[in-house]
Amino acid sequence: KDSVKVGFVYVSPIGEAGWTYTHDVSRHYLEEKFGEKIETTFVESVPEGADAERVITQLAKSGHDLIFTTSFGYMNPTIKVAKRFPNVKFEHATGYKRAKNVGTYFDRIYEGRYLTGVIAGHMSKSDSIGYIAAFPIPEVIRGINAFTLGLRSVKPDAQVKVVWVNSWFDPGKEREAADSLIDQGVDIITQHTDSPAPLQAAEAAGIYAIGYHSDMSGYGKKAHLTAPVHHWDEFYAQRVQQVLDDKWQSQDVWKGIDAGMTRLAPLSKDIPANVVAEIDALSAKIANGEFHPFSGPIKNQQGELVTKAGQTIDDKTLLGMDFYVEGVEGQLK
Amino acid sequence: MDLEVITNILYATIRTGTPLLLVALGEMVCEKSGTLNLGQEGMMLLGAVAGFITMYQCDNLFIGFSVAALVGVMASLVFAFVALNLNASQVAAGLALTIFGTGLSAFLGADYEGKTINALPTLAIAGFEHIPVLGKALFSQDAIVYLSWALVLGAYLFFKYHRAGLAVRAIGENPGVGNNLGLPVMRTRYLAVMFGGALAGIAGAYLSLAYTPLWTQNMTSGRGWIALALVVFASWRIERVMLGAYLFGFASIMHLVAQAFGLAVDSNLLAMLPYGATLIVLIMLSKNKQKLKMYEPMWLGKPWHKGH
Amino acid sequence: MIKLEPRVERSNTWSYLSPVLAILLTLITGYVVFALLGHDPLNALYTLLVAPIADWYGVTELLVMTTPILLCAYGLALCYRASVWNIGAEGQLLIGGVCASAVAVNFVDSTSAFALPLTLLAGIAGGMLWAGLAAFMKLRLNTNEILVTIMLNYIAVNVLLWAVHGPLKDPHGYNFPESALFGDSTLLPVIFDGTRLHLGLAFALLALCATWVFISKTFVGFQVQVLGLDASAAKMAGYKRALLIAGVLVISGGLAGLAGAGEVAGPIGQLVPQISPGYGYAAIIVAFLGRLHPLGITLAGLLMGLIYMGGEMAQINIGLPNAITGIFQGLMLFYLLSCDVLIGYRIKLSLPFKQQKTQLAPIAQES
Amino acid sequence: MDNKYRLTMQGMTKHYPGCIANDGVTIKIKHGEVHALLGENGAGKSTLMKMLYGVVKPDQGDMFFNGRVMNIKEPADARELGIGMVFQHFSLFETLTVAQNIALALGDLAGHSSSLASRISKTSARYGMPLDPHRLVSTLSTGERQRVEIVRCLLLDIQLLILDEPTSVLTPQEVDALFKTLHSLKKEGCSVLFISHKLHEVIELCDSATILRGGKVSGHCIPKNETSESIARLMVGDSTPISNQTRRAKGTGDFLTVSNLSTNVQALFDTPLKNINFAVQQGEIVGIAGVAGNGQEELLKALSGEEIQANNSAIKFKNTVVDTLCPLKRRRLGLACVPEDRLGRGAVPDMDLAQNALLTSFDSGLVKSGFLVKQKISQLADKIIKKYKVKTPSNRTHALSLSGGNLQKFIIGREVEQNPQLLVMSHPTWGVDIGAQVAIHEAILKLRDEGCAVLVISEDLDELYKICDRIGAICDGKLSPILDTDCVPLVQLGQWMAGDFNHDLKNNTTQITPQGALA
Ligand SMILES: Nc1ncnc2c1ncn2[C@@H]1O[C@H](COP(=O)(O)OP(=O)(O)OP(=O)(O)O)[C@@H](O)[C@H]1O
Ligand SMILES: Nc1ncnc2c1ncn2[C@@H]1O[C@H](COP(=O)(O)OP(=O)(O)OP(=O)(O)O)[C@@H](O)[C@H]1O
Ligand SMILES: [Mg+2]
Ligand SMILES: [Mg+2]
Repeated sequence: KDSVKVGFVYVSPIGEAGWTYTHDVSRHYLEEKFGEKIETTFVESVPEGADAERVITQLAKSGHDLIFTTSFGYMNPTIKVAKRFPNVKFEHATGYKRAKNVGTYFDRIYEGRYLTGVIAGHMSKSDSIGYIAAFPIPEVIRGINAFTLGLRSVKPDAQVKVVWVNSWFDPGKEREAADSLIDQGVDIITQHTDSPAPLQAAEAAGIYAIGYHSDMSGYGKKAHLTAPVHHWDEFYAQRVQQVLDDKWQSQDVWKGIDAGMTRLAPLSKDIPANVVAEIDALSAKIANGEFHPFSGPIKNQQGELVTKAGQTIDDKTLLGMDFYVEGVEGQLK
Repeated sequence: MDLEVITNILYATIRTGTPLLLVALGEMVCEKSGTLNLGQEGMMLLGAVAGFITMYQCDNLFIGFSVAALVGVMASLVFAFVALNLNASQVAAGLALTIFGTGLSAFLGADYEGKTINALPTLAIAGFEHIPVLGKALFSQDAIVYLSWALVLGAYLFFKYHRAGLAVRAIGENPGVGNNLGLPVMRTRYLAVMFGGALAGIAGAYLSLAYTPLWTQNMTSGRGWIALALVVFASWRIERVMLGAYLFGFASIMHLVAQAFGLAVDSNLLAMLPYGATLIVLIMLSKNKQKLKMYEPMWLGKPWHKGH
Repeated sequence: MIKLEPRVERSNTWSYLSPVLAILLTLITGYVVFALLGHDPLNALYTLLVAPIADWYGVTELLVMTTPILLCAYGLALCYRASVWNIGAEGQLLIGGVCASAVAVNFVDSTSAFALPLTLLAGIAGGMLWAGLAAFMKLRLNTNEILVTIMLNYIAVNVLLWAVHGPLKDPHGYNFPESALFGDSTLLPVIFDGTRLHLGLAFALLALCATWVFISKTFVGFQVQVLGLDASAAKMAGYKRALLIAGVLVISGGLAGLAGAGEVAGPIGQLVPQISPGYGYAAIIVAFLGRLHPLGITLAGLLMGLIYMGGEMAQINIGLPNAITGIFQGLMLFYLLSCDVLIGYRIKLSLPFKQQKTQLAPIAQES
Repeated sequence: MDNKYRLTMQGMTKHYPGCIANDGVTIKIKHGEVHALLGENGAGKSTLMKMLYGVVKPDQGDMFFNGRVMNIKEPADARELGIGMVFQHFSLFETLTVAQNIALALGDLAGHSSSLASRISKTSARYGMPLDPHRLVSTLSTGERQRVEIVRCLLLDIQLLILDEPTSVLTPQEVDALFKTLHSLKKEGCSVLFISHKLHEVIELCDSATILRGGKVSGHCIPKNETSESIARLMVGDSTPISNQTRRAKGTGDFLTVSNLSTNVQALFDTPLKNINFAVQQGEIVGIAGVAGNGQEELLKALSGEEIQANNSAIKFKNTVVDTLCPLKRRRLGLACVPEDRLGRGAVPDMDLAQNALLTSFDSGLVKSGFLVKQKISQLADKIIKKYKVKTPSNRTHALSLSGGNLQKFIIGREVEQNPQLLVMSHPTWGVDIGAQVAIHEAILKLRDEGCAVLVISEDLDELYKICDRIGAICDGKLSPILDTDCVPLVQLGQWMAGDFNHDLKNNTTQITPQGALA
């Protein structure tokens, strides 16, 4: 093939931070890298209901060879459209359903979460961390747990307070959630939502915060410690190249620090050098497989041992994770 | 719960309630003149984006808020022309304004998504902000909060004592009679609509310049509608608008605060709290049918045209 | 000076011409705006308004998309004609979707012929219940229905989220907030192969005819309109206000609930957190744009849907931002409302010097 | 210009879409004269006055005040010149107090609000129309409201007072008081423009009269030299009947019996009914006089079923207890109602006449198994229009655009055509011109002669004396005895209307008991 047309379906506007932004950064990367050989299209703010299938179909119909559908809610629509367009390749982010022409991909952002937990453990004085979370789905719970394990590896008694805002992106609510956590005495705020509002709240309150998705330091120069960041560039480039070479095959990609898909944003200068060194070392160990964030012993919230020492939680459990580990406050029904 | 927590909740309640208070106050004045403008959400968004762009470009909060108010006024003029001069259905014209404002603000703000600016600082009133419990909530807010109080007081006095305030109420009750007596019906209604526009603009800018200093499309997330509901809730009484705005503000942070306290209730159920609470209070307030009608502008939403 | 002069009778001609004029004005404005933005205006307008329905698939998609909006809008029109300001179609639709799903997930592997009717009935019942709640609060507790329905919308969203994160979550779905995919026995049959056009369209057509006949041909429909125009006359004449109000609310709730059921059992095929991107709100606009007349609503709904799809097309084909959709819909609404003035009024251009003449006369006399 | 006229209007022309309201009208008013402006409904009287007051802009015409050109753009200009106007329909805001209303209407001329209240009290007392400036208008009776309107004008340095049908809502006593006020104003040199459909008042009060017909001046007269009859002829022309033979009748057997009817206060300013007893027989017209706001509204609503009283059995239609029945069921038992507000209750303003015919006539074969029979509806509307001489282009005209008298004829026609067994009417000819009055009265009499029981609630005593067979009065929710009209002198009725029921005339002592109490 001489050239490809690549389509992206975004769940929100692009903006300058957040989930969709990370995908669009990589889209620009593709345009730069492949130049003449590629043409990209995106559709933003596509609702995850009946509209999604139409938009994906429109992309497939208008000659796109490869379509990235970048939100969980696009899973079934993607599968449905893929059936009707066997010659078009689809890549669905965060889902679990595949087909001959549908691959899935995601990054092991929980590895980054673990590292930020470690940082928080070193930086927190009150041993109480606020966590603003969108929806109680496995991905988010996994993140909370990874963070808590990292945190407790440094401060075994530290607690994580979780507030659910029931929205991926609602600056107002996220701000309110952050403020109410700060009122509760947390001294570090982290988030699994899209907007920089929690960071702004932390900056205003003079405490630290850990961003998410992309480098959010622009929104809170003093507060921003770091952020677990997705990097899709290389993965996207690889898949595009495979389409060009006619070698694309459906795959389930779930890679993390090892493949460079998950990284931390540049660390704040406030983080002491020894902590930086520790993080670097830990990061390397995760990358070469020496260490798994979810390695035992792990106790759940009730104090029951769920994973014995020497074992790790397997991917299947991770994918459907529905319990809190010890150290998380609040209840998951 | 120690005192500081209460202080902080009060403080946050007022901050959360302020944009609602501003829009609802503007809409109420507008409705007092008999004009129902459902375009609040659109005007807020236009105000938010205009304020943000201005602030981003000139880094001056005063200009930012002024431009937001101005843009709110301009948007409201479009509504006023269609609804008052062309006698179109006010409901439809207001809805059109909301759709248009939502679209236009997203369009204008596309290049500013996710950019950030210096937020509106708080202005502590020296000496008072340390009063226990209330100090921080009442005397350590930002300028717009103080402005909103001034406006509430001003509007209260205006409607109670000023002849022009009487005229607005009178025209909202019966523009035909007002016209017979030579009251400036059109001018009054225009001014009331414009006042509503200005406040919606400022409220929008409060979100993008103070509350969460950033611009994203649809960032008002339904506050314009809540404000409309608040006016009904307040049964067109100024002091109740204030009460309603803060009550709603309180309820909407309470479900987050409750979580932060570790209350073990499903977060989706907790999230219904502000709406359920509003309903319950409304039911209690609605017991007395007559009292409810006392302040309602009788001509609300009905078209009126001077037969030349 | 431009002056409006009321007509003796409303002009029938203009009630047909006004939408045409409005669309024309929208096109002209669109042309200018696109030209100013540096796009080829004709191509942009084509992409926005023609391309989405340039092929059969597009036409069916337009119908798929407008079906729920129309179902809601017909019901809302009934309410608005009775001056019952129901803003709650969105919530009624969501609850309809939830209730339908609650039934459908029990029939995933069934082949029962009752599965689909039961699912739809559950949806209708859910919508009716949600609207009935508003009716109860309006009639018994004396609360304002605008406020109540807005609040119920927000509550419904949370009920949906709760259901999809909780009881209706697919047990085999890795804890993701989605119900199981519905079985074939509960899915609305597709009318044309290769498209998503489903039986819901037939319901919409049925609702179109039913509401049309109801409003213009039946005595109860007449009563509803009298109630809306003049409640005291309705009382004097002996019409039953409470029954009529509850009736229109519950009917509109049922239609919205059916729309919700149609979405989950139709194009989506399962319960997801986002079953409606705001159909219930769009329906309010469509109802007013269609002048509360079922036929007008149908046209208005198709037009709004077209622009909505056009916005997607414009993003895909010429990289226009999706905000264009809102701008165009708003513009068109404004133009339509403005042009509608010609139905009731005549535009009179009065020349300034003519007025001066009449003022001069007495002064001449005085001297 | 001649300086002997306070006001000269010359060649006043005003077009409305579809009609010429004023067509070259010329009118001259002297200093200190009371000038009547007469004419049928829709003749253009109010329009002319509104042009004078600056509410309506004339298409053409010149106006001179005290010999000088008037340049009036808005009512404030007129007030500045000393012109005051009392509009045909109340121009008051219900949710404001008397003082607030006056302050709004007078604008800058009202002066400071603190002094205004005392000025109101003083002026109103001086002219014998006492008013409390701090009361809410919604709590005032109709007569009191009219006082506010008049006092509002008197506060000005008034030179010309325009009164557009000021007496249609006043009691005889109030009319007397008003006339006294006008006389004293006249003495002060103030001119008065007086519009009324009550010709005997015009004869009593006015020095001269201008008569309008179809927007044109059709004549002048000195009322003192004329009779009601002759003036009426000038107004309506030769073809319209202006009087009808009223004949008394005796009823046969009670159709409506009301015994011990009491009501609770439903709305804020209602007058509860207290122990009302009376009966209306088939084939008679019973009239109930009274000053507005004394329970008439409540009585009508209790009878029509609009306000349903909790379980007692006070109201019977021929032996059927109807207290708990809804309006519809009562209608089906033979009740027809004509409320006083013709727009808004009697008819839907924004619906056409055909639809308004259907409004209450649905049982006359216009609905078949739930569906409308459009053709029959249209036929019925045409029939009413034709039979009751409703002036309108077609049955597609909206009720809103009909003149008051015409709409009233239509509504009464609609109810009468349903052959009711009981017709309850409130103020059937309020503000209606003489021609229409005659037509309406004729219809009522005819219905009675066909055996219908008719109850007329009215403030217009002339009307009651003219058509009623028996008469009574209501005051503060209590009902006087109901006696044969010819046995109740006006003085007695006046006392009843003032609430004095015990004081009766010697020759009638035997008939004190209300008839209904016997049933
Ligand atoms: N008719 C009216 N319509 C609208 N607003 C009004 C009206 N009258 C008063 N207000 C507003 O109501 C508030 C207070 O008015 P008012 O003094 O009548 O109430 P209050 O006496 O304090 O209340 P209440 O009598 O219910 O105890 C002010 O906000 C005033 O502007
Ligand atoms: N605003 C208006 N628009 C259109 N037509 C009007 C308007 N006002 C009055 N008219 C018409 O002008 C004519 C004169 O009306 P006007 O009110 O002056 O009559 P009138 O002599 O005062 O009658 P009435 O005795 O019933 O008060 C009528 O035909 C009326 O329908
Ligand atoms: Mg008070
Ligand atoms: Mg008149």
